[in-house]
Amino acid sequence: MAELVGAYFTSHVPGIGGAIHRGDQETPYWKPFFDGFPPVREWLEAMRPDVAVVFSNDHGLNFFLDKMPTFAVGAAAEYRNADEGWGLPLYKSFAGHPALSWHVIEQLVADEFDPVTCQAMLVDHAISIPFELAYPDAAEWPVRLVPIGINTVQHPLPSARRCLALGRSVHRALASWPGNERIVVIGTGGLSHQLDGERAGFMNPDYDRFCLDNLAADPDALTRHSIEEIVRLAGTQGVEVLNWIAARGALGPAAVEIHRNYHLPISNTAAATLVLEPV
Amino acid sequence: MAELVGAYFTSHVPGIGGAIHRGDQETPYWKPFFDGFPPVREWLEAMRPDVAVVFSNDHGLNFFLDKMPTFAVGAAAEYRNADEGWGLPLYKSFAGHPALSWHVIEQLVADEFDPVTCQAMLVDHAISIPFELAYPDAAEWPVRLVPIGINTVQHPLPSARRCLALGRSVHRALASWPGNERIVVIGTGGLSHQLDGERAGFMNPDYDRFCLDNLAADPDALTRHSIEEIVRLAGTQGVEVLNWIAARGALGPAAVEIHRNYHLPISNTAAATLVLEPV
Amino acid sequence: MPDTLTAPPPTASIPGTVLFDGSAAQKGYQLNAMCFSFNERANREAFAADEDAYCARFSLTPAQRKAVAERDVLGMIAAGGNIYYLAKLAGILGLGVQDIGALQTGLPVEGFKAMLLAQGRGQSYEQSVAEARHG
Amino acid sequence: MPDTLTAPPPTASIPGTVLFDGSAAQKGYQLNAMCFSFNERANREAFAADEDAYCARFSLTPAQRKAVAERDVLGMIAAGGNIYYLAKLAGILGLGVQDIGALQTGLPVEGFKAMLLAQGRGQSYEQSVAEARHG
Ligand SMILES: [Fe+3]
Ligand SMILES: [Fe+3]
Repeated sequence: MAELVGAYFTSHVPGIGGAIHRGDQETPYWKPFFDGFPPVREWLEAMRPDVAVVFSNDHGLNFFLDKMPTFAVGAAAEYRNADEGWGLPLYKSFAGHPALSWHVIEQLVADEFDPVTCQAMLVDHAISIPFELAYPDAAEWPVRLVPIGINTVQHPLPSARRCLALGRSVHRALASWPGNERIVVIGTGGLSHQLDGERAGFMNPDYDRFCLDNLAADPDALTRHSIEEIVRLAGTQGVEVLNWIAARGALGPAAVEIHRNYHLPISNTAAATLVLEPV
Repeated sequence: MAELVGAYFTSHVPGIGGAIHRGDQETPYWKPFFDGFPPVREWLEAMRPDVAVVFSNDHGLNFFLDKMPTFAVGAAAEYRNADEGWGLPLYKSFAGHPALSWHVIEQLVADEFDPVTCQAMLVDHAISIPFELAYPDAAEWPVRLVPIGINTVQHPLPSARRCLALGRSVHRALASWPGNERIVVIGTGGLSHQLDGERAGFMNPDYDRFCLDNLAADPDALTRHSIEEIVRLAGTQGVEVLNWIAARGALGPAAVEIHRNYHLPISNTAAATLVLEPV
Repeated sequence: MPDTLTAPPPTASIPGTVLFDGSAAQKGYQLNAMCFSFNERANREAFAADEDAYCARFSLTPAQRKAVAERDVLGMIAAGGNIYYLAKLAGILGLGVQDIGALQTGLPVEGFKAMLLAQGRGQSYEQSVAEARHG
Repeated sequence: MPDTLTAPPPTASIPGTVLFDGSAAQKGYQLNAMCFSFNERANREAFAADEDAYCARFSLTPAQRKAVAERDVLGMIAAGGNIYYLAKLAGILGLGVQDIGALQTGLPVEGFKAMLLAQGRGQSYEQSVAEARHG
């Protein structure tokens, strides 16, 4: 029987990759953020997951507006990072887990979700950076990947309620998976930030705290806000919290907080890191 | 206020295009099929729709297995046909109706559907042939197009129940559309046929009659069969009846049959033509 | 409800039928990718000009390459081919849906067509196949 | 629940914020398509070599072309630009997210950064912006 060891959540600001590249982890600006990760690493070392089911959003690398999915599930044998437009060094590739991906897809469709199934998929910094943070010394990633993309780019976005339900359907798939893998669920992005418009630079620690305080014990609380309300409260890119909400759903009914870090600003973003375990 | 004038359903076998091209309509093989269309044309002439919401499935022109949608909604200003691999003459292009497309997309996402939104989309014979049949003398199509694609290619397919619900959500969108268009709903494909496997050539008039007899008055009857059961009853490509089921949902709660034709074989397919009106 | 509507449990397999599911989609990716490429004329011509080279370009598996070389439609399906994509290859090979039907059922093309027409006269599929097969 | 969680009715617009919805997606298609193309280095170089020609290749609207020419980020957004795609253009122009923030808020870059840091010290967004704007 597969074991769901827990869930790890983190912001995925591209600048984090630059800070890692430059070795800025101990500088005053970055230290409060990077100090959130030794506990994550110790937890992962103890839990030794070998599969990661990752909820994130594409940043204009894999999908364009010609064909924009609401939910996209990867079912590839390999996922490569690629140039996102900035010519930066590429992140390491991921091995996939197609059999588990298809098992998740079967469950989602049975539960009346309408995913796009992706036998070929690129992954961007939203997936790579959480792994760079979690496994800083890895020559290759110690987990195989099942990536699940959520549209946070083009409205209408799926509601928080829909994303939580998506995650819960994924949980049913993981709970019925006959393999003996150790599975970690990951949600990336957020928390509050806004890059575009005259309100650029907006952050909202009150809303972020509301999310962090409720995610483990009462994730349904996060579904009381409509997408428009989340944009107002969290910023235009703060809607990436949808990835967290879906990942929380995938963790299962009851969860307890193991570790939390929260610091702002990192770049234009209120950055949070969280580890939950199922109970 | 927009008016939903009714729904038109037809098979879309590629060979129909060849028969039209050759002028075979009156030959003994094709006549029983083409004889089903004068009543459709008269009905359309009386109803004068100027928008068509068309449910069909892609045949490997617009989508590949790298990124395969469950439901795809076109939101383009224009839809071109393209070479489907056989080098045949191209069918006429369609003007789109992006505003109505986005209105439909908003409703679908509000109703917890997870569409892929396509601001660029090619259309194949599954859309073109029903128009060639309905408007044989048109220099250009007299309607603007809102195309909705349903995955009938790669399992898991959405259930019949899910497709009917999709159509009903589209109906809600059409009912709330503030424009003054006259809208026809179209479902294409089927009925029973199987192109692949040792059972190639399988047709099932009993199941087709069951569908045709229930579509107007009790479309929920068609949702009692699982996808696997539909494949068994209707053949591997007979699952294209999902397009009919969704279109029936889009027509609204109550409907009455205006016209029906049924003939087999057309190529390997049991071909059906149906017109329903809302009541 | 007529007998033909009584469906057995969904776990039972359907005779003579392969569902193109995730497992098939995974197995057949290269073959279907090659067939998808045939939407472009230049690719069809490249295939026709050098079939071996074109199949190699798409990294067909040995089973896929063999099935294509032998025009073995059931073999292509067993190797993960999907009929919506294979139909494009069939076009290049000059095969229509009834030729493909004949190849898969083992009937001569005229026999396959007669089997379809027999269903049109109200005979069951099973009966029509049996007649086409044994006269 | 703190005050900042009391959201007004969803029909109310959000100050300083444009939702990238279907209407924007339609309006901005060409501009975003150009930005999407910048995932490839050769395209970035082509833009840098001849900005006019590259914008023409993507049929930018006059409003889009003007906003790009003037490095007017708010203008790009008003013309349908989406920040996830615009970020790639910003990279070519040597602008980071804080430069873009400064351009959009009308603050000097150092002021924009100070505004972010002030929020980090527990000041509200509104207060931090007001301070950055008026000293
Ligand atoms: Fe992000
Ligand atoms: Fe078809």
